[in-house]
Amino acid sequence: MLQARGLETFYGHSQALFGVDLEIAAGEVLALLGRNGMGKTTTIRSLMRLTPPRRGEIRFMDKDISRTAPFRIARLGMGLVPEGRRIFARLSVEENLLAVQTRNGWPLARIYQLFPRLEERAQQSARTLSGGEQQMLAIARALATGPKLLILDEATEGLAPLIREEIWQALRLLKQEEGLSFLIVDKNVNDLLPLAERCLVLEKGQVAWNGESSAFMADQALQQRYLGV
Amino acid sequence: QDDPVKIGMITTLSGGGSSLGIDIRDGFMLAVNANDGKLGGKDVDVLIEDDSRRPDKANQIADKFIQRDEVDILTGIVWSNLALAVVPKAVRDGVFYVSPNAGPSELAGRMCHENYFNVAYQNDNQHEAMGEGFNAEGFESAFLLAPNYPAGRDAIAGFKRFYEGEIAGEIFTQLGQQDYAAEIAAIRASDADSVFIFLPGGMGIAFVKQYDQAQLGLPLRGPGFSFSQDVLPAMGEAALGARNAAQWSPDLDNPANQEFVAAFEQAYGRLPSVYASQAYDAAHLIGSALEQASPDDADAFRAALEEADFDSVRGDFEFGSNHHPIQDFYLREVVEVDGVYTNRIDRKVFDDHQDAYVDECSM
Amino acid sequence: MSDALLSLRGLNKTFGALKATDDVSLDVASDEIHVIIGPNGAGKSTLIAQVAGALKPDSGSVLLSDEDVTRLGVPARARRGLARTFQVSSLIANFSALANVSLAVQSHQGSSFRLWRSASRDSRLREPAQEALSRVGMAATRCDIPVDELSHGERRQVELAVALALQPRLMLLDEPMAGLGGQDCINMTAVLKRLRGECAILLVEHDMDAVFALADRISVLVYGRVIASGTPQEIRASREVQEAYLGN
Amino acid sequence: MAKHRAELLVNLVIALALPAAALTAWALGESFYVSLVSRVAILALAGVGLNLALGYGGMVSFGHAAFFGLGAYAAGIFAFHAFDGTPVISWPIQIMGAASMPVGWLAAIVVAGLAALAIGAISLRTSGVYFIMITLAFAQMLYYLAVSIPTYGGADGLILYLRSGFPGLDSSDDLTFFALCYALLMLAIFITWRIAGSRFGMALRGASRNEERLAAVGISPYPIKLVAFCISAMITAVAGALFAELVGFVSPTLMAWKMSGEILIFVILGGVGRLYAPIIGAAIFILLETLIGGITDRWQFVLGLVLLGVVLFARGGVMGALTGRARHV
Amino acid sequence: MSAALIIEQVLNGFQLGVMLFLMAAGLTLAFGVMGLINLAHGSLYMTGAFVCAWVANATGSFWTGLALGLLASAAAGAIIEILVMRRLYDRDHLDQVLATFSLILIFAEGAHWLFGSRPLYLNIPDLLDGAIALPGGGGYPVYRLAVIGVGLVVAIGLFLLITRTRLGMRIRAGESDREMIGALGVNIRTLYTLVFALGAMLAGLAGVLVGASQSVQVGMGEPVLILAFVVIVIGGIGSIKGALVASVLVGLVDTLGRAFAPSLLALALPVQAAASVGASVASILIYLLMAVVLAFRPQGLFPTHG
Ligand SMILES: Nc1ncnc2c1ncn2[C@@H]1O[C@H](COP(=O)(O)OP(=O)(O)OP(=O)(O)O)[C@@H](O)[C@H]1O
Ligand SMILES: Nc1ncnc2c1ncn2[C@@H]1O[C@H](COP(=O)(O)OP(=O)(O)OP(=O)(O)O)[C@@H](O)[C@H]1O
Ligand SMILES: [Mg+2]
Ligand SMILES: [Mg+2]
Repeated sequence: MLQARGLETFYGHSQALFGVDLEIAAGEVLALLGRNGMGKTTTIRSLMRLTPPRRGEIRFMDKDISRTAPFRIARLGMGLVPEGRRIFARLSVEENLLAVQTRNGWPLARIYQLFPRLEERAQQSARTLSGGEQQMLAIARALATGPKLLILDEATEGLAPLIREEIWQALRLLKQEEGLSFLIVDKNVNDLLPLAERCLVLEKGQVAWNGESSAFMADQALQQRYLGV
Repeated sequence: QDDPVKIGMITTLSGGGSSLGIDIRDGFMLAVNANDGKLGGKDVDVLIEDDSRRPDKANQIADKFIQRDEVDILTGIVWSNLALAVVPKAVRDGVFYVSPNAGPSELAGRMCHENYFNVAYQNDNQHEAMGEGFNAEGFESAFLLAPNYPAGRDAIAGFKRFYEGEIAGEIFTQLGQQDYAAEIAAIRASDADSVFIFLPGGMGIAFVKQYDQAQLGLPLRGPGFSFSQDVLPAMGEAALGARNAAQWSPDLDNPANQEFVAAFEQAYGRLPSVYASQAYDAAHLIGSALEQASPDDADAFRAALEEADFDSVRGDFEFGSNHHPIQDFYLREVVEVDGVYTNRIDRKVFDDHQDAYVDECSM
Repeated sequence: MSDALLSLRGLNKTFGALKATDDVSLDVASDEIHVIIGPNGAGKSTLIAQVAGALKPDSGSVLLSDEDVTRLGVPARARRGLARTFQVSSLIANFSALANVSLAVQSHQGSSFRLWRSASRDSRLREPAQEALSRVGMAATRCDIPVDELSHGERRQVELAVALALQPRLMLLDEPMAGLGGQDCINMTAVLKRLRGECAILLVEHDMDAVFALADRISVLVYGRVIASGTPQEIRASREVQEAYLGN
Repeated sequence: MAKHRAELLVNLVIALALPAAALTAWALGESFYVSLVSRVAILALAGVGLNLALGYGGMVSFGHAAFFGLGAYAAGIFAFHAFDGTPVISWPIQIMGAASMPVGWLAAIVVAGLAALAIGAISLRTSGVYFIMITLAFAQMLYYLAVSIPTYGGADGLILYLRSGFPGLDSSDDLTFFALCYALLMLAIFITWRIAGSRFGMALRGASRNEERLAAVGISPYPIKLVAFCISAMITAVAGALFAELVGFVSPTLMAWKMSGEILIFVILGGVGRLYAPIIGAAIFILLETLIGGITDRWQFVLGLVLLGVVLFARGGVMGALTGRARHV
Repeated sequence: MSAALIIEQVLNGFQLGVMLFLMAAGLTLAFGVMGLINLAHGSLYMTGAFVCAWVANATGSFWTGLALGLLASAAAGAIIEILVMRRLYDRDHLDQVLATFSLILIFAEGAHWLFGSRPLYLNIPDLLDGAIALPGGGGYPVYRLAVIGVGLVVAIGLFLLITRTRLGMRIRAGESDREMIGALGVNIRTLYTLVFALGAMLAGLAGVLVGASQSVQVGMGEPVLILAFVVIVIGGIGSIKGALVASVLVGLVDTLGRAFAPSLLALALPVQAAASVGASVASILIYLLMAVVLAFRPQGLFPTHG
């Protein structure tokens, strides 16, 4: 459902991506791996054209989106949980969800079922939520847009182990029951890899390894080399 | 052929209050253009620049005119505070200044100067005439309203100099104020039988409309520039019947004036204001002096100016020893003629009136 | 009198109906790493903010070496040796990593009202700053880049370096591992370990590997309350903690 | 590094352009242009003052005209009383007027410093847009007071009959006066440069970007900003004092909000947080005003378009465009 | 000083307050909600008044003038947003100050060009002419009561729009994080153009309503602009409720100050001096009010974000 070819992205004069290729099939989970600063977030920003790549082409849902505005890409079904949460601080929890909800997005009831904590805090200003609550809200907000491809950039950062486990559980469910596709960046490789079909490792803005996640999981040397674990 | 005489005009052509400056420019240029760019038979070169109603800017333009363009005569300033910023320095530099409007008391008295001539009036004059007008109309309890700045305080003082009745109330409003509900309520609550306002420009328009809306019914009076041709159309029927004092009126019956009013309407498609009449006179005054002398011969030129030998649209015109006019003042009334709001003379209140500061002037 | 460096006595803080801090009393000794864990929204950051002085408790007191600092503001507490990092990196944008750390150094030297002498060539600023950065493992080549161009992980390192440069007696660290992956995470743990003995650390963290590798003592906060406090072994064994926080 | 050098070169050109222009005009006998260049130098000085607060401290003051006006009034009032032979104040101590520029400058510095202390103490409790507006409000307050209190001329202002003297120099000579203005301008730039590069300057820039962080390392942002605000006001006040001497009068319009806007524009137009930018900003503004004003009554329209063009297409002001860097670091 | 006079003056203050609110409403929308400093708000206000006056004079109908005035100011707002403001959202306030300052110059000269330099005639519609008797004597202009009505309706409408509707949420979300709201599928560009045009239209409405009882002339927007800023800063930027409360507060303080300061001072000073000093004091009262409010509540009376 998503194909990107030869993405080259710059921040001002400095180049951050050097020709990244990437592909996600319907219902598939792709793990995007790499150490800090290797260009994972930049890849995601490029896909949504938040930082428009200078070169390269992107297709999503059988449409060329290389020139499309981010809001149209989102409406096509790309849902983003950004790094650093970026919830709408001035809005209440519920307003955060309502502001972006679409007709085929998740209804509030269902979101609250997934994150009861958010229901408790529904009227609270999002600015005053705890770190983990904000993270839940960021995921919930993306679900409210009714995505077909969910992009999670460090979505479990700062979550308590129990909650983190719940979220992985929820993602598994989403995958099985809804057939959603995922692009996931997460440092908890041990949770991520079993969920993912394939994984892509970035190094210095280039694809360093691309293949079955089971193969990556099995190969300690690979992990040591690209992730340092 | 001699070099043309250079006249620098500094006036307000942009922003608030620019209609006054534009009338001054148009009145002055009407006289110049009527004579094919000559005044008093000499070619004149009129340099015009906009002061945006800012004293420092006026000052800068004056410097430019004097130092770079070497003008002989300056004119054009509308506002007293700008005149005070420009005139003392300019006349000290040996340039002549002919004021088409602003006549602050300092320049008529303490700071009068041989090179400074005012063709309009001393600022207090219209208020003084209004004070006399109140006496003539038999008002006994007047309510006074003026903005809280020097000209406003001078207005009240000038009015009181001649008014003989009681003061029912006196309010200084904020300069530039637009909402007068509080003041109107205070007038209503007082036992005034008449109201005197000095509220120039937009302030006057706002006040007159709100006064009309409040339906107080007390007669409204003010100096001529509160009900001048530049604001009357904007006040509309709300100003009807308001009496005001001025040294000129469009219906003043003399040939020079009839010619002026007709020519102005013909040229610009609107009725002239009192400011236009003053600028027109200023141009003719300069012309009458140029006929006799060149500004290069400062003494001769000054003497020629002092003679004021020109056909004023006001009829009789002569300078007092402080170079301010001695002239008649009229009570005018706002009327509607053929759908146009304008002033008509009601009666004369002063004959050959002179300002109160002439004794302070050492000339 | 106690020999604790930091003591919290009966702290309370409510937001509307929510008790974010509920009668918390806690001691941190001058050489220990004390970790606070607890579910999201348990009030850990709120507690840290009260210790740092950014938030005033409704009641209770904060003692630093037996001095009551409850009424002091953030800067005053920082000058008394309390350094903190933020849960979301909060550095001075546009400043290089070095400049960010230098500010801490100059604050420590108490010289921020020097209006005349040039700071940029001042080795009394540069050297301690450089040292703090190298201690957290920041590559020397990256120290002069504006911090907004650094990656997430590097910014976390700078955060820590800033705190280090204050040569604090107590460091308050709110999730220093957040966003750090693999090697970086291991490095950070090592850096913190080396700090043991140099200053006390009050640490909030969700990364259990790091927590158990570092902690001398752990307190568990749930709904604003300390429900358990003890050695790592005790905490790991506690049923209550497992249910509320750790899972299986 | 290359860009750094570009900026140094631009700075040098700007610094030398003013005296070059003044000398050329003087040699050609165009004394008007000499005073025009003085005007540029004075307004640039006002901008340099603001730039310290704005460019380095992030304090967007929309009320610096208040300090400009206070400086002008301070100098003007001293000169006025010297002319009158009356004391400026007679209680608690008697201070006589003096028609001497250094005295006027000192008065301007003291008065503006005190005013800035009071205004800053309140305004700095707010931030962002609130700060912009509260500084504007304070300036308006002073403006209305100046308009309505009759003692020193009210709205008409105060006329200074003679330019105050400077020991050992003939200050009434246009070129000499320019030299004085220029010297003060350069001094102010030098002071700003030293302050910006000092530890205080580091803390100030830190405060402008992230107060929370600054507090967390133990530096209270408030006093840092307040001190910078006061110094900034004092520099602008000296410009005001010079302006009074240049034009020979003082009036409340010097405190009007448009004046604040213009000082702000000198800085933004030139490039925020760059030492020499206010000179470029003021020079361009004055040049446009004089040139276009001489050509058409519609000069405001053209000026508006030019300014708009600069904001939209030259980020970091003219200096940014010249040196290829959006903002000084 | 009779009780009736005091009541009337309080009513006057309230009415001035509502008028101020109309002026401030559009500003607080652009300002608080979109994070834009718009110094050219006064120019949009002027646009509404000028177009209305011109059309009303040409057609003889105030209401046609009103409609076209609103349309013109909204259109002007949309054009400004598309050509200028859109490029400035990501910049700091300084660039916005400079850009909108330039717009003031352009608009002022443009109005001169199109409409001439003399003030225009615009009077209240006959429907609203006349006065209603007040208890205790005296009359109160119907028009002023109508303005109060319109102001309150606008206040309620805006309040609901911003706090209750999805549109309002999106606008506020955009203020927090423009990029994210776009990345989540909201066409924030168009939305902002609409909001800016709405703010401009409110400015135009204020211009027409105020112009009809004050004066329609070049430069009419500038004093208003500063008052409107004072109001929204006191109220808390972006808060409609705050703007309304602050407007009324400012209106009351200003009116009552003007009405009673001189007579209060006259208790201590000679009448002449009291009139003059009283006027000086009255003219800075609202700025004092602002300083005091901000000294105690740096984010205004109703802060919208921390
Ligand atoms: N706004 C920016 N300006 C300049 N450079 C940037 C910017 N954002 C990121 N970079 C640089 O781009 C490179 C890739 O950064 P990116 O954020 O994509 O890394 P990442 O893989 O997501 O790392 P992390 O795991 O730390 O989030 C880094 O070298 C970083 O310094
Ligand atoms: N200013 C505030 N107003 C209202 N509620 C608040 C405020 N600040 C925090 N809270 C609430 O207090 C609770 C504790 O928040 P805190 O940030 O301390 O949690 P935390 O333990 O740090 O969680 P996390 O691990 O997710 O960061 C949360 O439920 C939060 O929503
Ligand atoms: Mg990343
Ligand atoms: Mg937390």
